Amino acid sequence: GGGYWWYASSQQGGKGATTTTKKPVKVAVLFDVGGRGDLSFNDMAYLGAQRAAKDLGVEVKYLTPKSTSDMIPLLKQLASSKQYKILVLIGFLWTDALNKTADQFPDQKFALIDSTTGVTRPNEVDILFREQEVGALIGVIASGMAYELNGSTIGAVAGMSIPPLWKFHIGYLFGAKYFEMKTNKTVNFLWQYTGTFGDPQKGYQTATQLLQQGAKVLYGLAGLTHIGMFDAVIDWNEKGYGKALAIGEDASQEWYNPKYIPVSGAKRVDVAVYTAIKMAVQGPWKGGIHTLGLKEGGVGIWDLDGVRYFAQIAYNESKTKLTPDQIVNIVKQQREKYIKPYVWNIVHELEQKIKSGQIVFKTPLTEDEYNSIIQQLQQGNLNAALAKGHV
Amino acid sequence: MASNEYAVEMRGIVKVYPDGVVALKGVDFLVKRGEIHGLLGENGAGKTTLMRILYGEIKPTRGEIRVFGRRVSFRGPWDAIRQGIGMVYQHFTLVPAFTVKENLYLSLLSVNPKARLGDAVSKADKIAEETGLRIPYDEIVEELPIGVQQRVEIIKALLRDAKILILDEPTSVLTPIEVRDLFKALRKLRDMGITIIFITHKLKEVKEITDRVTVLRKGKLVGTVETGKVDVKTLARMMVQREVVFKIEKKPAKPGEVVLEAKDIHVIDEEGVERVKGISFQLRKGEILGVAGVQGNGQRELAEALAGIRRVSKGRIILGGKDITGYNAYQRYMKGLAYVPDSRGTGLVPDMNLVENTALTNLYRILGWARRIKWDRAVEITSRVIRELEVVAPSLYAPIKHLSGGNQQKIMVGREIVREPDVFIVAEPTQGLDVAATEFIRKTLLRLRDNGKAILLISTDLDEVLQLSDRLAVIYEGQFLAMGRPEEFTIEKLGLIMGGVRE
Amino acid sequence: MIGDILNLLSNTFFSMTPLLLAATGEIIAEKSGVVNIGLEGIFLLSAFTSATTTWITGDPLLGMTIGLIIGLASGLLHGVISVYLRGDQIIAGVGFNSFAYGFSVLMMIYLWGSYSNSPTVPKLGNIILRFGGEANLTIPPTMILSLIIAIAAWWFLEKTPWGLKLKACGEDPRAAESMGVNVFRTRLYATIIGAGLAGIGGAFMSVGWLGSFSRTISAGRGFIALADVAFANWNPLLAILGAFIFGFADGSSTYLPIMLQKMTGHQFTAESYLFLTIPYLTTLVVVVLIMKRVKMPRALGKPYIKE
Amino acid sequence: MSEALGSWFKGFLEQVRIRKRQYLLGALEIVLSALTGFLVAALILYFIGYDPWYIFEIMLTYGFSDLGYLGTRAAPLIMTGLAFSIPLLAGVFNIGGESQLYMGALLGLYVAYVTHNVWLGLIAGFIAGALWGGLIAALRVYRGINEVITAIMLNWTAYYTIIYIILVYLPNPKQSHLSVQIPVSEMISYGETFALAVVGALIAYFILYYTDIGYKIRVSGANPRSAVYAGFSPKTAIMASMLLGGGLAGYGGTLIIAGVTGSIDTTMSTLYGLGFTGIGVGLLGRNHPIGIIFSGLFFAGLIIGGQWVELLTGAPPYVTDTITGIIVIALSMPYAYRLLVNYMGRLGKK
Ligand SMILES: Nc1ncnc2c1ncn2[C@@H]1O[C@H](COP(=O)(O)OP(=O)(O)OP(=O)(O)O)[C@@H](O)[C@H]1O
Ligand SMILES: Nc1ncnc2c1ncn2[C@@H]1O[C@H](COP(=O)(O)OP(=O)(O)OP(=O)(O)O)[C@@H](O)[C@H]1O
Ligand SMILES: [Mg+2]
Ligand SMILES: [Mg+2]
Repeated sequence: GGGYWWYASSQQGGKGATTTTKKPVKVAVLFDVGGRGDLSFNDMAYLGAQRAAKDLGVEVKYLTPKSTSDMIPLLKQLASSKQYKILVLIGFLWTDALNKTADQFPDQKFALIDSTTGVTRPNEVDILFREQEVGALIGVIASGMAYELNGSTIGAVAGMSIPPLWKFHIGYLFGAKYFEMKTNKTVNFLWQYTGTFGDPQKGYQTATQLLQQGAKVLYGLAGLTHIGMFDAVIDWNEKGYGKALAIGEDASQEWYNPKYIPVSGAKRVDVAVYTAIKMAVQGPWKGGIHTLGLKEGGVGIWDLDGVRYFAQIAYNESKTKLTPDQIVNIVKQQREKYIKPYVWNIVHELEQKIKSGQIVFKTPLTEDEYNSIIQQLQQGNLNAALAKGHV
Repeated sequence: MASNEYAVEMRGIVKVYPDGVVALKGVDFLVKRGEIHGLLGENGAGKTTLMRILYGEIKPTRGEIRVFGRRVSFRGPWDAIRQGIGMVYQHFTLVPAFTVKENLYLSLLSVNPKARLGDAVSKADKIAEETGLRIPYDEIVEELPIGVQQRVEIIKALLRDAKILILDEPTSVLTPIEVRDLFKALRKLRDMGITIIFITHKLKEVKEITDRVTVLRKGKLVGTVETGKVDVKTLARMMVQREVVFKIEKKPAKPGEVVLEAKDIHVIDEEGVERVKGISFQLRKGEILGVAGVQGNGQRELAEALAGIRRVSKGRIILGGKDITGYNAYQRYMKGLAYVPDSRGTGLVPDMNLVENTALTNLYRILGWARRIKWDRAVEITSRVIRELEVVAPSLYAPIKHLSGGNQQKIMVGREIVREPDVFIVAEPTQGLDVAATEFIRKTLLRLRDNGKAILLISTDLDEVLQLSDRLAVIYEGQFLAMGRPEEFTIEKLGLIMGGVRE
Repeated sequence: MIGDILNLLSNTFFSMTPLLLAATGEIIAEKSGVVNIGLEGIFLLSAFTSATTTWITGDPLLGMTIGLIIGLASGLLHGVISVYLRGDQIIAGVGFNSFAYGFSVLMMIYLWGSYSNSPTVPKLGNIILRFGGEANLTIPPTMILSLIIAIAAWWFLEKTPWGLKLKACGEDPRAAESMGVNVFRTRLYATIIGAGLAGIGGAFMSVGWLGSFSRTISAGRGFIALADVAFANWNPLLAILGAFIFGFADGSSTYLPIMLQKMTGHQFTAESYLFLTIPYLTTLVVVVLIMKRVKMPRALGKPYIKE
Repeated sequence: MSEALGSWFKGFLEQVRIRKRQYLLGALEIVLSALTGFLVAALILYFIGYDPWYIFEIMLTYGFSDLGYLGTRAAPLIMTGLAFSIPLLAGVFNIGGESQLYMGALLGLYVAYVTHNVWLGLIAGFIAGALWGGLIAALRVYRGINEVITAIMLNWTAYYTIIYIILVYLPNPKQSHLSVQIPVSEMISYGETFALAVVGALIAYFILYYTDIGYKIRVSGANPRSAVYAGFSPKTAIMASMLLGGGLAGYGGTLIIAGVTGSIDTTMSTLYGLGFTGIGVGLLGRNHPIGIIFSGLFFAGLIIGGQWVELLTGAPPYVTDTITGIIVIALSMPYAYRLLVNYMGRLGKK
């Protein structure tokens, strides 16, 4: 399971809160274009910031830019206002803007989440994730579940072709092939870009197409779009067209329908945001580029506490009528039912390899590189996805 | 009882248009039951406005209206219609894209919601019987000649058993034959007890058809008189407050060399119908060649072909010894040709102001460096038009649609005249003009001719062609049936030839 | 294979329904001379309200009814602005779209504190035809309703006196008025009804299709519906064709790459964007091939000014 | 040239003098409608629990304080506004400004990138936009296809195709989500960006109201029959208007690249939506280039200020969309306010 980090930090945070009594420090979280409500990194960032506010007693301000052309002017205005201890920038769209402004404001701290300028500056931390690692674990689990549903095809409904998704793709495919290798059970793999993170109906359509082609497990990597994928999977079962399961990503999304969404991958943007703020207000601050993977708990598979945590939120927003306990129980049963021990074994073994640094995934810099990795993986050459070590 | 002797009583009517134009300044207008009542007045006098008020289309700013003694205030024409009022507009109000049948049905519905398409036709047939106004049913309205469109208009109004029928300048687009038929019909209607209000600028017609006349001037009532008791001159004086000469003295023509020559031209229209079937003629400096004919016999297409608006399918056009068949209209205008179309809907841009509308055909004269428009030049030209033709307009920059029909016509003709063109093609130049303006334009045409300009005059107004032209051609189904000096024709003879009868 | 086709058809039926409803409504409005480009906004508001109603009452049918009512209300607003207040119909529409987008999400935040989507709510049932194996056809009843409405609309416009009156208002309001048609009222009603249909379409998106509202649920479909109106040359029957063609091509744009991927094992990355252009290019090509001169109402978009 | 401009300027002042009353009324209408808009918006905000006045204060102060920012933000909007309005004057409903801007941005970027010359880029951008717009016009003129379909379909086609092109042919090796980038040294300043937009608008104004082609465009739109009568072809006018409009949109697209971002990102968030906003900008500017400059600034201000509302009050960004929407609706019906004014007037008399 995933986020050790978060429990650790929240305990510390408790202390932090008690210590801060003077006038609160201000920090600003600047979302990606589109802002909150993407059920993905913006929403996660918000969680992290909220927790920072609670634990570290900082005052958090939020801002959603209308487009990339607003980013540079906004950064300049905010930085020169000297009001904010740190400016936390969510998403790769900020990369260029930050790169062009960071040096002009040496005593303004910046954090760039989910991307990097590639430059190490004393006043800038970049925190990004090794999505391949969670993708890989999910790949194994999905394959295992597919066989429990007596099928052999897994699929994914992806949003737009952007760097983070390239990494998910590589990981997910790697996982499937790894499963093949370990079990000699063939796994068919279907990956579909919908070209949007905001069109649930397209997600629904794409999902039914994938299911029609025999996919048993669908991995949602398209924010709002994959809400439609969830609905499609649910309908598919309810209509009795066949058995299928869905997997969420970023936040724990089991609560949306625990029966058919037994598991989701974690991408702890919240942790990244939290850490960045913490470093800024409590220190020790150190500029530079950090990547979070399984080892740091930056990505992973949501454990039941995580599930409960998000179920609670959903319950409070009365988005589900099920209580967190009910949800957790259903998830527990479903996981036992569909993720057999032999699958867990493979998962843990792979997890170990990754955490110990025995294997390290490649991160493609261009579409070309990404394509070639995918193609070789598809041909069964797992090592093509690895920068270090081999399997 | 007294008030019931009147079909219409309008008292103290004042109308101020939103843009502040005061069109009517307290007009009293009384129409007896079963009479044909003429309504006279210069362009812009307020006739149409008064009628639009009676028809409920626009609301009076002040004043009271009684119909058959009953006080009324209409929310819209549909109210007026229920009171038995029908109106035939100066600019027709048929839905152009619908068939005649559909248009009739539509208007029938307003009085009888349960009516069916069939009823409209049968009822229309009956009316056609009684009045002798024959119309096709399945044609698309906009493809019909104006004359026919007008018959449809009248029948449309009668369908709703109008007891009061308003006709706004019905004859301005008709030929004598058509006018005669129309008058026959109107008399029949009067005998059927229908009250008719008849707007025109043609005093002859007033004398011929009306029982009483009301004259408006600049939005005020001049008076109402028994038609029998006054002569044409008096009416004219009431209208314009000055003497009007009706016979314009005309010097003998001194034709010069040929400036415009048409060699066997043929024109095929959008529907692929051949509208002009081989017309040839020569037009000399200092002469007026008149073309008489019933609307829709190809005169529009002929004119447009000469002006370069339509391609000729066969034949050549020579202007000043130069073959201009390939030129477009703009180039021909620059070569000194001018054309006044028979329809304001074509000649004017309703939403543009007077200056911009004047620029339309004067464009090449006001272009400066880098094809830049010198608006100050345009303003000069416009002011000249306004001055020389005494156009009544709120301002140079008022949208032209806010001018009365006649004043619009003046702009359309005037902007060509000031260009001093060598060859002047004019269609219905005095359409909808009051006597004064008519007199003026006819004089101007003669003046141009005396200055050695060549003029092709296309008109359905036989008096006009007979009076002005030095040579006269009669067009029928796209061909010149006859060509000769006006003295050789009588109105009757013309009428026959225009109907396609060769002698 | 047959299963694929049926599935493709099922997808088509879903995606064409809101398009057809909105397009039919828009045709009615535009035939009377009022253009309403606020369809996107109506979709959003109706989708939201119907989802909310269903969430509260648990009755999707009631939800859809409310969606309809909201549509009608939006129509009333647009009608009053463009008919009586002589507003610029396009600006009003543009504004309405922005308003609806902001407002529906604000309400969602207000109700559920959620920026993304509403809770899942019960959905309307579907007609399901099973042909054994994975060969199933799903037909949403609303789609059938939309067909009926389109045909009815055609009959109304072409075969009834009211239709004639309505079209007259769009062709030549002055003539219409002189023939005793109350242009203002006719246009107002046409606009209201038209918007109402769009409202049903929006409601269908949330309670007929997805079973939840999300802030981007309409995703530009309002504008596709507008295109369908022109495609149909203002004829509701052709609008059916247009909606179907687009819906089918839209489905194909995901079906083809998945199919190819399954057969060849080649996974599409950037190329998938090229597949995504299929519905738009198809529509364009079809139009270029079949379209003859359009006959749009002559007074379209022009306020009727008497004086 | 100077002679031309000189007398043009004289003419301009002349117009202003003559139409003073008209312009004043127009201004009054705009003010009144803006007020109404803010009022209605205020009510709604109040009812869902926000402090309207504070929010408006922020929108206005922050929206219109940083002029450089305001100017660059307005620049593309002014261009897409013109891209909608100019064809409208010729009777064409161009909602393709969106993709005309995309195309301009793409080609402009490419040319500026290879030639290291922004000015060539701007020209290229104009041409690309013009051609893309011309395509719509051509289909309308020669095949009689309604421009609305063409525009909407081309918009999406362009959207996806451009992402593809950037990913495959113009990828940025340093930042994987970006296209290649024009070097910062080559880029133009915010001031220049806005200035270039204004120049564009002024040229459009000059063409429309002081050249024969502009006059022909306006006549053809107002009454095609008259255009034919006067001997200029409405088809040519339509083509011209779309070439000009599309070109300006493309030019606007390049302005963003050259002045602000230097590149396009693979989610298109750099360019998306500017064309649609342009419709509102054009119409609010009463389809008049000068008016459009101001409505462009107005919209830009609302957008900028809106972002600060969230930062300072914690209200969701959707508050701004709502307000903007209401204000735009309120601005759509000047006549309503004329009624109001007249009514007041009459009350005054009594
Ligand atoms: N819609 C309008 N708005 C403003 N002023 C108008 C409008 N219609 C007419 N007018 C003005 O009202 C006056 C009367 O116009 P009206 O059309 O009634 O004259 P008329 O007697 O019918 O002239 P004609 O014989 O040329 O038809 C004219 O000065 C005209 O400019
Ligand atoms: N001689 C004709 N033959 C065929 N059609 C004609 C003829 N005259 C007019 N029409 C058609 O009838 C319709 C109305 O006639 P006309 O053009 O005179 O009215 P209009 O364009 O509104 O001009 P105006 O404003 O002067 O009435 C026009 O669409 C025209 O095409
Ligand atoms: Mg009149
Ligand atoms: Mg007249």
